[in-house]
Amino acid sequence: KPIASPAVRNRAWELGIELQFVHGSGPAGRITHEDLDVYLASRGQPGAVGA
Amino acid sequence: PSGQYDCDMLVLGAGPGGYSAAFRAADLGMKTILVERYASLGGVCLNVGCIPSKALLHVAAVMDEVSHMDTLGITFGKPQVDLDKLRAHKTKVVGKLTGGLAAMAKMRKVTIVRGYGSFVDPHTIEVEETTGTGQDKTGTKKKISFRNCIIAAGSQAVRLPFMPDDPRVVDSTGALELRGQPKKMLILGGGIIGLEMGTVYSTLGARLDVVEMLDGLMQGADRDLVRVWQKMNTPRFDNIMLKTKTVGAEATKDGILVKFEGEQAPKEPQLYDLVLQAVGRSPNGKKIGAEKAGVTVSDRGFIPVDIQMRTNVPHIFAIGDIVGQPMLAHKAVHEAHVAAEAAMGEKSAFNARVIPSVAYTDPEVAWVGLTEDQAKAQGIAIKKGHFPWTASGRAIANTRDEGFTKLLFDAETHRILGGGIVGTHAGDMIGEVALAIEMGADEIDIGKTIHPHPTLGESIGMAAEIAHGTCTDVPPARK
Amino acid sequence: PSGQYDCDMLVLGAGPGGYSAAFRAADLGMKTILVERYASLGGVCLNVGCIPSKALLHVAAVMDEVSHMDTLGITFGKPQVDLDKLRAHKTKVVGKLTGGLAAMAKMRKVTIVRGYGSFVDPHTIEVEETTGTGQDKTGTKKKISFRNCIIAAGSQAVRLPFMPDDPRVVDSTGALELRGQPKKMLILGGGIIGLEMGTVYSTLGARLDVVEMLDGLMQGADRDLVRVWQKMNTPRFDNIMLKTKTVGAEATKDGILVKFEGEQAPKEPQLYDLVLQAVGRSPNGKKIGAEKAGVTVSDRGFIPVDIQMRTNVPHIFAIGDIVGQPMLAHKAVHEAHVAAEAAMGEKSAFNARVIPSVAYTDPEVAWVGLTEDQAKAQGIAIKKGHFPWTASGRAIANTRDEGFTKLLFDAETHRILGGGIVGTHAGDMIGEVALAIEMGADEIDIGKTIHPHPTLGESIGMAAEIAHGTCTDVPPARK
Ligand SMILES: Cc1cc2nc3c(=O)[nH]c(=O)nc-3n(C[C@H](O)[C@H](O)[C@H](O)COP(=O)(O)OP(=O)(O)OC[C@H]3O[C@@H](n4cnc5c(N)ncnc54)[C@H](O)[C@@H]3O)c2cc1C
Ligand SMILES: Cc1cc2nc3c(=O)[nH]c(=O)nc-3n(C[C@H](O)[C@H](O)[C@H](O)COP(=O)(O)OP(=O)(O)OC[C@H]3O[C@@H](n4cnc5c(N)ncnc54)[C@H](O)[C@@H]3O)c2cc1C
Repeated sequence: KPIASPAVRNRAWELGIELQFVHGSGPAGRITHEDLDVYLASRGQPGAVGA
Repeated sequence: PSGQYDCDMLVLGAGPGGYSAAFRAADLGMKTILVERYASLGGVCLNVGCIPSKALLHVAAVMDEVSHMDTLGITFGKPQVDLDKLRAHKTKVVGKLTGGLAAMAKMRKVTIVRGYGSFVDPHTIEVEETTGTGQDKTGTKKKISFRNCIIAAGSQAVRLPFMPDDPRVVDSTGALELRGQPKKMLILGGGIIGLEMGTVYSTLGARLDVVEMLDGLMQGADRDLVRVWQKMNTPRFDNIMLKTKTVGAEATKDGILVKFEGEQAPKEPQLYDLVLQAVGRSPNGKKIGAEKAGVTVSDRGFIPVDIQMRTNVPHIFAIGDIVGQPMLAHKAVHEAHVAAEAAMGEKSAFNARVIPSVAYTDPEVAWVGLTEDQAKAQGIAIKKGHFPWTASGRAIANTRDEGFTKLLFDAETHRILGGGIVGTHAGDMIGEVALAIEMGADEIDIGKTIHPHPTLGESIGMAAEIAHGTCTDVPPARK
Repeated sequence: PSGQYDCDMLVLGAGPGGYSAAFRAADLGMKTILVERYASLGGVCLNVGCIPSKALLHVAAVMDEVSHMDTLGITFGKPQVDLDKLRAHKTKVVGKLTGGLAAMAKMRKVTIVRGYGSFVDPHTIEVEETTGTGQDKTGTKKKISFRNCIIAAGSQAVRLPFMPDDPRVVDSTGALELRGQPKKMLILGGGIIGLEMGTVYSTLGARLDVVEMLDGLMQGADRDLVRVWQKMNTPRFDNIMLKTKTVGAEATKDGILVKFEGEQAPKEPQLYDLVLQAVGRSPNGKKIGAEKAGVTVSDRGFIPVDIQMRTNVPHIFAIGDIVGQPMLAHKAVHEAHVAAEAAMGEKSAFNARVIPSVAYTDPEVAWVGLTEDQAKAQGIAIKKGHFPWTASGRAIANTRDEGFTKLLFDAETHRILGGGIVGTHAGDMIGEVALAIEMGADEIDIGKTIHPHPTLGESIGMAAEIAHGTCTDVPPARK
């Protein structure tokens, strides 16, 4: 399971990003807001989330 | 922007779920109506649950504390209890909070409609006006149409069918009315609510019996936590009957005569001055005409929802006790915010990893996340940090060193998965464990966080150090 | 592995710093000797500091609590105070902990050497044996050689030179002896230690005066926190003299006659039954022959160290009060672990971001990380979440809603930088704020962590929600 704080998890969910595909650069592989930015930039447009 | 509807948002029920949802919706700019059958806002929690119980438990805790002070050199006289004044105190506490809610509703321009609401179609509710201190109907009915709705109609205490209708048989609401000081009390159900009320009555002078169908009290908590509570509380009880059922009861002149069956059942029926039914709560899902709105309700009365708290009908949400376990106020509030934001079109979701539980008994028992029992059942390899409060300077200074703090870490990643605390003020400290879990902290993160000395809170840092093998306030780890 | 030396590790001083260092060193496999001049381990903190003060403060807190219970319907008689018994209780608390330390030292095979230690060269200390309850020298001396050393010789209360030598003039150690119940007490210095002791004596019946050179009590804490404490505690004081100095004192038959000068100085000298000197503590750096070992000591007696707690002499470390502010036990313990590990060759370093402070007064005042005063002084743009306990159900239920919880976030990144809590049990909860800071949490992280209701601890979650603008338990944010 990827580690990410509540704020990062919420933002990932809102952006439709699956955290398991994001590289975590923080201590012990923690996924940071910056990691989400990097992922987004590399992936292009954020997709929609099916509710 | 409500357009063809009377409001953007209608919230049904003004408990912690409902008022939080209505306030959040209003703060987001929605025209909001809050429907509640009772005169005051706050639902079960504020009026007949969390708050009045804690007001009484606080008084009980002080009384219990004082009873041990003579060994410390301070002797007080035997306390005089004025039940009317105590009840008035409790009412005042509740009134402060419910009054605050009414004022905040006004500031937010949330319209309160008093009455019993029932759906008539997916965009309309009919409210039968109620009046007085209960839910007497005036006969006036009105329909309110809504663009979105959040159902927050909560739950009700379960009553055993064979219990006589007698003032000496009460549920938690009745017990909180504090009508007298019984000598001998039976608690039906060994859960948190029953044990909290039992604590109050026992401090006020009652001898307790408790009967529980399962094989332990305070289900859900690890047994090691409960054991500490039980050891401290054994003196309150005449009889703890586990794996035992109540099978009958009769109101007699001398008390309620109750029959038991099961492993630890006494042969003879027992006589009680007060019987508290605390065998669980059932959701109100079947009492609101949900079918007229097309909202699915489970057989047991729960309303299924998705991660955004949305029911099967996309513009109708549900939150709180009515959507499922755990039936806790803080869960309801967090769900409320998600639902209001989702209704506004935001992408909020309920994705908290853990929801803490607290028994506000003496000592308190608090736990969050994975329990040891669950780890065992699910075959999860854990590493435990167990800090006994006999090594806590503050606990010893408080003469309350019976407790302990334990943290459970993933044996491989060392990340925290859960924790439990038994001891005074445990509930005020378990939030840190919850934060650690949400943040994905490991034993070093927690252990290297400097906690102030001497506090009970530092026991969390110590427990992490113990897991890590670096604690110097406990004997060395055996090699 | 000690080879040519008597031990791998010699620790000088057995306070929280020293015993933690010795125990950690032993756990890491070093042959360890701990030198302490007094009969019991634990240093200032356990014997005449943190622990005995909290034992008395707990008793005082219960007495104060009880004095308000009649309005809740419970009336106790006026308490009878048995000073001897109270003192015995305090002694027992201390004995439990120091006894525990002795036992743990044994389990770890740490050798305790009783005596006054002084360096003779960089690898040798001379210990003059001491005996009895104080530090009387027997005349016996011995030299102990060491491969590594950790200096943990702590600090001493500062005495004002013009204070008469009189049993009615005490430092914190004297005050903790609880020799009587003075009617009128003067506290010299408005810091935490003085105000804690004042709380105890005032609850036992003394009227208080306090004199402080600076313009406020409890320096270091934000004024809004202190204001709440001060409002609650005003009834204890006859006179709070700020920007005022004590310039002379005379022992008379009727009491100690003290002269003041400064903005709020009374014209006439004032008479006191007890004068507590609590004007600060000075490090013991100049009393251990450090120069013989080549260890640098500052003019004020502090020993400079690097991030691994290493002095200028690479195999000699220093920790605790002797290395600098804040002079707090929890700082000493964390530094101790670092020093022992570094001596063992590990790459440990003291890199905690924050060290919390707590005043164990009534209410407690606790803070950690950046303060608002600092933010202002340093021009750091912050966003504040301020949750008043008048909105906390639990605080109201406890009839103690005077407090508040505030969190300070970086205005740009929204990461938490600091926080403060004033209210009952504040010290047990500030650890969560410290963890949040260490983890780099932001307002959403904390606000979305579900805290149990109704607790005082949930005030931390609420304060974060307020900063984020999503709290529904307070009035709406003005737009
Ligand atoms: C004695 C006791 C102690 C408790 N202590 C705690 C505790 O310490 N901590 C904790 O977290 N939880 C505690 N709980 C549980 C807590 O009270 C509930 O989890 C919480 O109140 C659930 O909130 P809710 O908004 O879902 O529903 P409720 O609080 O049940 O509110 C539902 C509201 O809806 C109204 N309503 C229902 N149907 C209609 C209708 N058709 N029309 C109009 N109005 C309607 C009801 O009158 C009520 O006001 C306790 C419960 C009890 C009984
Ligand atoms: C009244 C009071 C209350 C306090 N309350 C708190 C509190 O609540 N929380 C908190 O964090 N801090 C508190 N403090 C501060 C705390 O006690 C100190 O920060 C802490 O004790 C420092 O630990 P240390 O190991 O550096 O030194 P110390 O505790 O001062 O220990 C130094 C030890 O070294 C010994 N020693 C010194 N020189 C020699 C020598 N040459 N040879 C042999 N032995 C020697 C001393 O006898 C002593 O045992 C309080 C202090 C006081 C006075």
